[in-house]
Amino acid sequence: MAATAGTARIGPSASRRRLTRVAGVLIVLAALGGCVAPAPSLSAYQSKAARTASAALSEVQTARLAVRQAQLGRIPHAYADVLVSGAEDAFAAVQGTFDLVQPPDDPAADKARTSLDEILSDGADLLGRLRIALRRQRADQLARLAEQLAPVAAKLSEYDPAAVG
Amino acid sequence: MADGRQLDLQLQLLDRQVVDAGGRLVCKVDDLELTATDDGRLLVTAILIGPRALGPRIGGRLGRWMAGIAQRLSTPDRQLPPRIDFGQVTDIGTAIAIARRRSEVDVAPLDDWVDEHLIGRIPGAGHAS
Amino acid sequence: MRASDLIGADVLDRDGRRLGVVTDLRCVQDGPLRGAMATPRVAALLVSRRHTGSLLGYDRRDQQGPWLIRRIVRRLHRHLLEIPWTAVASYDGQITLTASAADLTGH
Amino acid sequence: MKRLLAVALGVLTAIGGFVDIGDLVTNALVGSRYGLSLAWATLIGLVGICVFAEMSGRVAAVTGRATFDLVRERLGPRAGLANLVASFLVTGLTFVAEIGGVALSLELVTSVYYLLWVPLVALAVWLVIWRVRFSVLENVFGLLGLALIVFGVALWQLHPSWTGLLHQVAVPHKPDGEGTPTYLYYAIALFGAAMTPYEVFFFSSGGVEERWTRKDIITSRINVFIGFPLGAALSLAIAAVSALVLLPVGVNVDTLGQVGLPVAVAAGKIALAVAILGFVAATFGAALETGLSAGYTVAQYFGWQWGKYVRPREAARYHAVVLLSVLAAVAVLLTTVDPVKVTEYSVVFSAVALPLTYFPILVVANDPDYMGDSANGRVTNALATGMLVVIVVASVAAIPLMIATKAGQ
Repeated sequence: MAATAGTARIGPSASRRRLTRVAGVLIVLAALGGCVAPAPSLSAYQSKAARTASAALSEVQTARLAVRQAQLGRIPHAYADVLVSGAEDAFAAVQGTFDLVQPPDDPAADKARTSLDEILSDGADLLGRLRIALRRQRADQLARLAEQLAPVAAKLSEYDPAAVG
Repeated sequence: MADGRQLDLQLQLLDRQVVDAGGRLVCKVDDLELTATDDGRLLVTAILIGPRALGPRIGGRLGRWMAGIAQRLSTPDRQLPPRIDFGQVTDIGTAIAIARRRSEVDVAPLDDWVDEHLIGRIPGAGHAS
Repeated sequence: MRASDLIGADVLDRDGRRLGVVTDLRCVQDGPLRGAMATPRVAALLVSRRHTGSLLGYDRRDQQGPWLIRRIVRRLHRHLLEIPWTAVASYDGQITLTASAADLTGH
Repeated sequence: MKRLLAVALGVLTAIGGFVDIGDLVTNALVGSRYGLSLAWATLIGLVGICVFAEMSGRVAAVTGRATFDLVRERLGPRAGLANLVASFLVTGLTFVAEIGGVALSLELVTSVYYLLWVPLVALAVWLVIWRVRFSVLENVFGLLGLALIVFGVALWQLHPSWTGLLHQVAVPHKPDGEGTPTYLYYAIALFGAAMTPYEVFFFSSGGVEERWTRKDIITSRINVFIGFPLGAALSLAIAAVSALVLLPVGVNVDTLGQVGLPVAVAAGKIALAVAILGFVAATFGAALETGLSAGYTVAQYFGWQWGKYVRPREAARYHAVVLLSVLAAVAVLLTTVDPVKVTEYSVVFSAVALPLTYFPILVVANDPDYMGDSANGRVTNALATGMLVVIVVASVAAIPLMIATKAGQ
């Protein structure tokens, strides 16, 4: 804690330096922990798929909530636009991250991937069209697209990577 | 004033804030100059200031680096860290009060440099808000 | 010389046995008058086994709280010695005393 | 009467100033994922910040010394420097998050991409620090921050089952399907959001700027003990509306827009506008506080003249640190790093850095040499020691939990 101005400084400070270095490596690892590594096992892959589905659901629901509130006149157009664009971007990021994961060599994993991929591409497509309609202020299209998003949200919320068949 | 008062240097003097006669902040007590008298007594004779006083106390590579750079930047006639003679000290409390004005104590060439080249050039620098 | 040359220095007794490190310099303000104040004179060395935590002041005050921190710091410094400056034989990187460890610690 | 007004103003600014980008994001995020089942962490954080701020306010009033003066005096130059580096980095990270928060709030109003706002916001922050009087800067943004009370109104409008909410707060439990490490990780995040170190740097340095004396201890206590709990109530309201509106439909908060969404759902457009005003004021105010604090920490360590009570030329090095911090924050944001992510990390690192400043203040608040008869009493010390244990545990556990949970995934 306090500075030692003595001569026997080499020992403790060297070990402290090593400790700092270890701490540094740990922090970098923590930061990298957020990135994707190849899924090592079926269960890990399935839990990754489940997390992807719930992250995607969050974005779809945000967009639906924003559009509904905009239609009710409860949020300004600019705010809805930021929310929907944000949701679209984040959805794309979630989808992209999942697609990059190497599934384990197992038919169950392939099934989990195919079925989630399908929902995700539907979602991405609809979110894009939703954003376009919102910016063009097409109320009729908005209502229709929001309606089409409902089953996507339902599928995402019910998605169970272990039970797709 | 306070004759015979007990004073633990590390606990009560080192690293404390030095304040000038007008209440402005001057520096920290980065180290203390000790002078041995002929009869073997050791007296505290000055407050030492700046990187060349602080660096050795921080120690290690960083401390050497700190003191080394300050040494390089100083003029040849000033090889030692700036000092405030202990005779200037008027009070030792939660801050160390000195009798002079900050502008009279030439302790912070960096401050002058930053003032002259950066802060002083920005409009409004001369007025308190 | 600087205060930091002494603080943190190893302290050896007459026979070269290590007593600990200097954690502080205890001064008395009774030196020659210099400006408004008497010059502080180094009266004693505070010597402990280690330096850690001595800056907190608990090693020197009985009542300072909180209890938990006081207990820990005082335990770290249970061998605190106050050695009069007159007992210092030489100081040059490390400090050598004129007495033996047994005389100073009382055992 | 004038005194009463001053006290009321202090309390109001303490409420408005309590919430910053960290509280907004973390509370909404946790509310949307865990309901109010982690409210206990906010409440512990509240007790902690009250104890911490009261001590450093008292120390500032009695000794005229701000937090970082004491850090160096009690830890020495070497440990003090390590402490300075850590505290400065955490404050800087928070500064980045706050400036990003202002920019994101402005994006919500204008739909102009937030990165275009960043340089303007940074310039505004710097100009206010450079030219506006301390008391004005403190009061204006604190008062405007009160707009966030609209979250309380929104909660009311949602007609929740109050007993149900209270039950969630009073009986902590972990929702099914969530791992314990993640639950604890977010507990630390909430704790760090409530107890950010810069709040104390700012509070104590502000006390010195305003030349508090022993007479002001009582004012400082009123600010802390009334203002902060009400500020924490706002934090809980943010978590509660998020829990009521977003949690049931599966929205996990990861943008500032989502934080305001429940207000619109509950109370409509005007309420949302007020909430955004609150976002701007709270984040802008906090950006000022963190920017100033970045300067305070460095200047107080080295003993430079600091503060807004002198002409900038007299505190040249202090203002240089502030200016460089503003430029660095802009540079970090222009890397397109997500300010919401920066916020999430900043609150956790706040929890990591807390013991570094809490401990020296606790020691000095007990030191009769500094405090005379205003030193901590038995009750304060019992509470403060308990808090010290909590703070150290949270600090030590934070990074391992961050790694184990991949930052809360």
